Amino acid sequence: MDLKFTAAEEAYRLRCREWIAANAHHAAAVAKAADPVQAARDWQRRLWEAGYVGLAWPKAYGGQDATLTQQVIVSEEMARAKLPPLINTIGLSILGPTLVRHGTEAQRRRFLPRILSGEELWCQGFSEPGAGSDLASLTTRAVLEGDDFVVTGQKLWTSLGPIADWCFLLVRTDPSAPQREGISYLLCRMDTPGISVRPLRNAGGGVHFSEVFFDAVRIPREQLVGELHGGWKIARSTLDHERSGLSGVISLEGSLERLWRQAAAGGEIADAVARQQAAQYWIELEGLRYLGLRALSDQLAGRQPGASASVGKLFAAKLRQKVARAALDNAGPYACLTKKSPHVVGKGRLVAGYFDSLGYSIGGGTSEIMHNVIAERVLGLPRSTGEA
Amino acid sequence: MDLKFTAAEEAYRLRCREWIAANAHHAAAVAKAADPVQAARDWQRRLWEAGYVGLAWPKAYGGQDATLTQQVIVSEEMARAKLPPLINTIGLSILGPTLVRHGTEAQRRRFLPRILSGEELWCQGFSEPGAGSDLASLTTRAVLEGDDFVVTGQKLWTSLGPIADWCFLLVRTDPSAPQREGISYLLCRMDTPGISVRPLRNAGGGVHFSEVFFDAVRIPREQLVGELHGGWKIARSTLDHERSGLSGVISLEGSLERLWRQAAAGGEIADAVARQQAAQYWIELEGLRYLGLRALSDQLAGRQPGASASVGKLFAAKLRQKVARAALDNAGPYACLTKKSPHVVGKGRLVAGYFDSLGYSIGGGTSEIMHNVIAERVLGLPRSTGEA
Amino acid sequence: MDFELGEELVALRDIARDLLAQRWKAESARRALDTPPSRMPAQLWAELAEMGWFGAGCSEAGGGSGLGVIGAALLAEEAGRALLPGAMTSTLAGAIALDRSGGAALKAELLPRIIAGSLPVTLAVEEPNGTWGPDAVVMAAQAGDGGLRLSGSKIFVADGSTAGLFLVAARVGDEVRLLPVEAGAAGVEAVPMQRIDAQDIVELRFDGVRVEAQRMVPDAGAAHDAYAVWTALVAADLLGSAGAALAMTTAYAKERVQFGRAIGSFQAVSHRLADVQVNVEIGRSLLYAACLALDERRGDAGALVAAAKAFIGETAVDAAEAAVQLHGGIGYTWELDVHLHLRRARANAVTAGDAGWHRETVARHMAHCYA
Amino acid sequence: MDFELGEELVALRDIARDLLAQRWKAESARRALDTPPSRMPAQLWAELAEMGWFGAGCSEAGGGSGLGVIGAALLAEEAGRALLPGAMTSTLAGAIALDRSGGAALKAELLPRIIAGSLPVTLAVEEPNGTWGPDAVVMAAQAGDGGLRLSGSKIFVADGSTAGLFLVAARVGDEVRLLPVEAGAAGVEAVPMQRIDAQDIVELRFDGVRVEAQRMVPDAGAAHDAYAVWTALVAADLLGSAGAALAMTTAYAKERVQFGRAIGSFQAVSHRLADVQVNVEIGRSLLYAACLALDERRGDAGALVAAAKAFIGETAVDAAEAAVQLHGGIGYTWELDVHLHLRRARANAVTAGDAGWHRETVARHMAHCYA
Repeated sequence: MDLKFTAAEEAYRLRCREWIAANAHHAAAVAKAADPVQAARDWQRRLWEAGYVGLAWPKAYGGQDATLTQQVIVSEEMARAKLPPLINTIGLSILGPTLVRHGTEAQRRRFLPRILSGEELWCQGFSEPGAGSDLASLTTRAVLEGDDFVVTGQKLWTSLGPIADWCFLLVRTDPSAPQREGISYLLCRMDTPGISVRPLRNAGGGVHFSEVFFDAVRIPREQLVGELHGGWKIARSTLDHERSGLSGVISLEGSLERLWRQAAAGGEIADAVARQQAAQYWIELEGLRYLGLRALSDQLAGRQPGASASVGKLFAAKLRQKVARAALDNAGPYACLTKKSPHVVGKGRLVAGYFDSLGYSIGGGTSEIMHNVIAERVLGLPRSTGEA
Repeated sequence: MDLKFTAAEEAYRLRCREWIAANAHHAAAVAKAADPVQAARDWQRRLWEAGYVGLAWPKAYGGQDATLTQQVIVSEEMARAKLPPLINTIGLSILGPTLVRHGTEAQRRRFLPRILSGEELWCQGFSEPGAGSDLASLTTRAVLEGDDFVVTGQKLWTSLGPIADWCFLLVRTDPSAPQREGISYLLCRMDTPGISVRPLRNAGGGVHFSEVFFDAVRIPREQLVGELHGGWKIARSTLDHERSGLSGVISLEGSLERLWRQAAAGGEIADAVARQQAAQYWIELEGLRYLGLRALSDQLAGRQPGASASVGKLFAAKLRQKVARAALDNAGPYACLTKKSPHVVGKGRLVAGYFDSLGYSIGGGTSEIMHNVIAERVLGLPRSTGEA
Repeated sequence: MDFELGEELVALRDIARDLLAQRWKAESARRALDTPPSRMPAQLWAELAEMGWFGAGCSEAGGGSGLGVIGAALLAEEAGRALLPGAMTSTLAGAIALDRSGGAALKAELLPRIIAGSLPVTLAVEEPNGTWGPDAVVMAAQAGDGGLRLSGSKIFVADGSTAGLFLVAARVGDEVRLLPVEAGAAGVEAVPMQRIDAQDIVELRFDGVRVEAQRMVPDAGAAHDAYAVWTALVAADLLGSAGAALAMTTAYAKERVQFGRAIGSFQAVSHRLADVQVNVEIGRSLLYAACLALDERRGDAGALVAAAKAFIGETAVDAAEAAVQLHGGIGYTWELDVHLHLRRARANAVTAGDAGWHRETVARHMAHCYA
Repeated sequence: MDFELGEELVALRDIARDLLAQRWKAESARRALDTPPSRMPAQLWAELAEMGWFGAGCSEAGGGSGLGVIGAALLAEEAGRALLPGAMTSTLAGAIALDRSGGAALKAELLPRIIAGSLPVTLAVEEPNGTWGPDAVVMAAQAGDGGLRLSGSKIFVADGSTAGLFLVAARVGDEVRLLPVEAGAAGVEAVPMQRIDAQDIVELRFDGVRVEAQRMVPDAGAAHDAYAVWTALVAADLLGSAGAALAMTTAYAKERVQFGRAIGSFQAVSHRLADVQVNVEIGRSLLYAACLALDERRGDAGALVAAAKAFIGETAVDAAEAAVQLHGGIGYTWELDVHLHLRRARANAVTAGDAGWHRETVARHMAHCYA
């Protein structure tokens, strides 16, 4: 174990901090832009050009080949500066690492740099109305006709659906094979004829997810990732990537600090119940942070984060909900007003954050599934779902 | 709904209170007796002779045919006076109601009065080493030979084993039938040849349960309760009886009051965390009390308490554990000393109560099974155990 | 002694459940989120009046059905289950307050109109001071020209733009008393507060509003008593919401198949629902106990009301959160009713006191009992 | 930067786990409950000294292995897993205290004997005042005849009848300092405190015990630093206990069949165990972070130690309670090891500060960070 930063690392941190300071006005402009999508793309490109996107990715594909320490430094500095999040997060966190491992060289060169720069925004087409937790039961069909897959079916819970340029999706290519052995992993332009997107209004009243319908959509065969019928294993490693990482810690830090400031008067929280509660959340957040750092250390050492990432996903979702609930509870009835109300506290962010938090134990694998994964893959207990 | 006490009922309460006052020295003597079992039997007999045991039971069998209100009055007065518990509680709460419903007239006349008076102490032989939560998988065999059942097998978790006069037990009489259709319900003298009792030391270091071994024990056929092979349904109604009732509320009341006094200085608990916690337990205890009163009202109206009793059993076990934990936590390191330690607080009762509390979510049907029962019988969800 | 509902109460509850299920769809509650506030259609209001519901909690002498607070609570529970606009519950609370504490003149003047449905009524107690209840009231009625004058602000007034009459808690001398103020009275202004469940919650601003001294509710304990009754009815509304969330999730768990089995056969689902069921039954027991104690005017009524509100508020939020989780993504969509119950439960859980505040009441009761 | 254990530390942990599993059976811990206190056999103690474990946390300059607090914590974790008597952990804490804060003379005098196993050592900090830690110390060292005199009582002194040397926290002027006192010194008396896990916990009574002024541990922060290190080691012991409880319950859940299936296939069992696993991993992350912060003498070390102790204490109790519940009746018997872990977890969770006390430390740190 070694926690020291070298002089070179400290210098790297300083350069990063200076860049952020010099570009703070660009970051601030994102929230106020007339075209927020374009502004977010511009911001991601600016960050990438400065060398602060895709730190872990190979230089050959637009990355930085940075050290793990540099990654940690950048994420710390970004968190400290409260920079806006990257818009192409699904491409960055899920598809990118998947293509690095399972893509062809041509696919890597074609797609990876444009993910990093934000030139091509990605959405994910995994879940279906009948295939949520039981993802392997998906029924969207793809039939090979000549050099094209012809895809028909419906995907659900797609983020960025209306604005994405591309979609990576799971399709059933062999209906006669066992469930997990007949699935393939495809990449698809969102402007391909036959695709239609229907935004879904969520419980909070906003729109985040979409349904995506595929009606005889033709996808060239070279947009298959990995082996034909071999998509399930690739998706599974993708899910593990999605669940790991420290990004959750950063946004949670902001929520916890707001919770503290909301409850504290004169620097201290006088109410013992709220004080003990806030301290417990800090403890849990630190636990999550160092769990993430341990997972990163594993990755650096060439060990797959694997099922241990589920631990972080499960714990982070619960903590996020606890912090969001506490913020709501502490504000009493004032928190239960809409953002239009003259009496609302926190401009309606408390309720929005609470609704949002409830999604974290559903999306990307429900907490029930995470429990199954930990029980089965970490503890070696027999399967509870009975699936193979 | 009607909550008023009539003048006659108030008079009944007054008589009860006067009797308790006049007999307080007998009650106090139980704890100090040289032969505690005999003293407890004497105390139960004294209470019974005064008309305060078996209030709900028919007069023909030694009961009182009392009204529900009278039962409530007596239990309230006993709780208020902190009288010692009745020793024959298993006979009173489980076997008695079972015989009233399923016994022959001869069995009722033979056994019920002696249960009430404490003349015959009963223990229960249901669980086995391989049949705990899955009680129906029990393997203790009973073969009819002439007019006797010949019983061989092993029972576990038997309370009062070494001192009981009689045992009611479940045995497999038809090994070829489906699990639940080959079980019979027998009554057996504990001094029958072939029975041996081995006390089990529990986690707290004390002895409460025993193993009971049956080696070709002959039990006369007239000691069968209900139909041959029809024991499962009887036992199931017995379990419902065991789970219902208000007796738990009374002992919890004492624990909660001690928790309050332990934490309170000058009448109030200054620490907000402990105060809110104690208040929450009071709320839950009141909920449990009125749940019990609703169940009693159902019984009075001729409705079976049924699965709703599981609600009380589950909730009470959890509450008991929370109160025991809080008492331990509030006393800090002093609570984690043995009763022999010069520094111990509460004479070691806090740890004993804590260990004891952990058993409440195991004995008489684990909390996991209670959850199943509520999910399946109350909510109508499909079985999770897969059993028929 | 009987702790279960008698036949008359069971009949009332069943009729209410059926009628509301027919006359008020969750769709209306959803639509109200885009066009707040959620208000009762005049025809439905008239129908409820026709059924005599607004007098359910009033004595027969007062022109009601004599079913007591427990009768009113059963109606409030069904209102919560059906996601009905709150005005019926507020009117029930107001009617009971006058029936229990009003003098003969006030009753004769107001109760017939309230029970007939022509005068919706509500309580105005809370003020912008970060807490709840009559004890926190600061607004003082100033004596002058033969009457009392009210100035200041009442917030979180339920159904404030529907009510024709406000029962306003204000300090008169050393006591907090209840004063009737007509909605149209000079100097009264109602400003919408925009609650997340689109219920009709307003801030009431009083600018020298005049109240005849002799119209003050005569019983000096009226404000506290009315607040306790209203708290019990809000708890009942929460219990109904919890029951509805549990029922819809249970139904979904029976029908949704994943991994080849109904998800309700997985203990992660079934045990979570069983826990909600346990809390609903414990909460129901507390609610009945609180209502009976109020009807009997027992000394422990305040503690039992606090217990019921604290417990049921947390139960209803938990039931709605369980509904979101166990429906998975679909429970998170606008089209499903899950979020309607989550909104109502969250908002009502902090109406008429949150759980922590009520636990403080319980703690004071314990200190008194164990003294 | 690396947050996982290096090869040397992994090797130390694996060797410790194997060796303790062979040399110390849970049966011995059970037997000690009837004949307290639980003490290390001399042969095992000698073997541990031979392995160099008592110097694991000391610098190489101090004659140790230079593995730091994290190295000592790994040994303490294995001690907890194996239900080993506490003396090794106390000695590790004492050795580290002297290595980090002792002057050259004191180190030269004491460290070789401690590391060689001939001088078991322990901290004596707590006093009968209902709280924990050096800040609560009242016992004052009185100056006189060229030395310092100690009178009063230290309670919950770990391994007090085994230790040959006590590092006693006492007020010297305005500061709380650490003073070495030999077990045989005149005026020292050790009275067993009889803990529920039979560990060797004593009350130490001091009656005018003399300490040479120049033997005082020179570093003014030594008492606080030593207490933080000891707290981390107690947390490590708890983590080991939690891991053992989880492992034995997982094994049982795989093998115990009810309803025709291993009970570990029921989510009521498997998800409960998954929750324990999650907490163990989070707790482990906190423990490593705390130890590294101590080794680096970072400013947030105190907060991280508090975080680790609070979280792991609650995790260990929960893991043991889950073990009791999921073993069913059998887990409730004397013969099974479940209660041994429950006893140790319960007792150590309130040793060196309980969770609430440590959360207050965290809250002060938050106030500082957010100022």
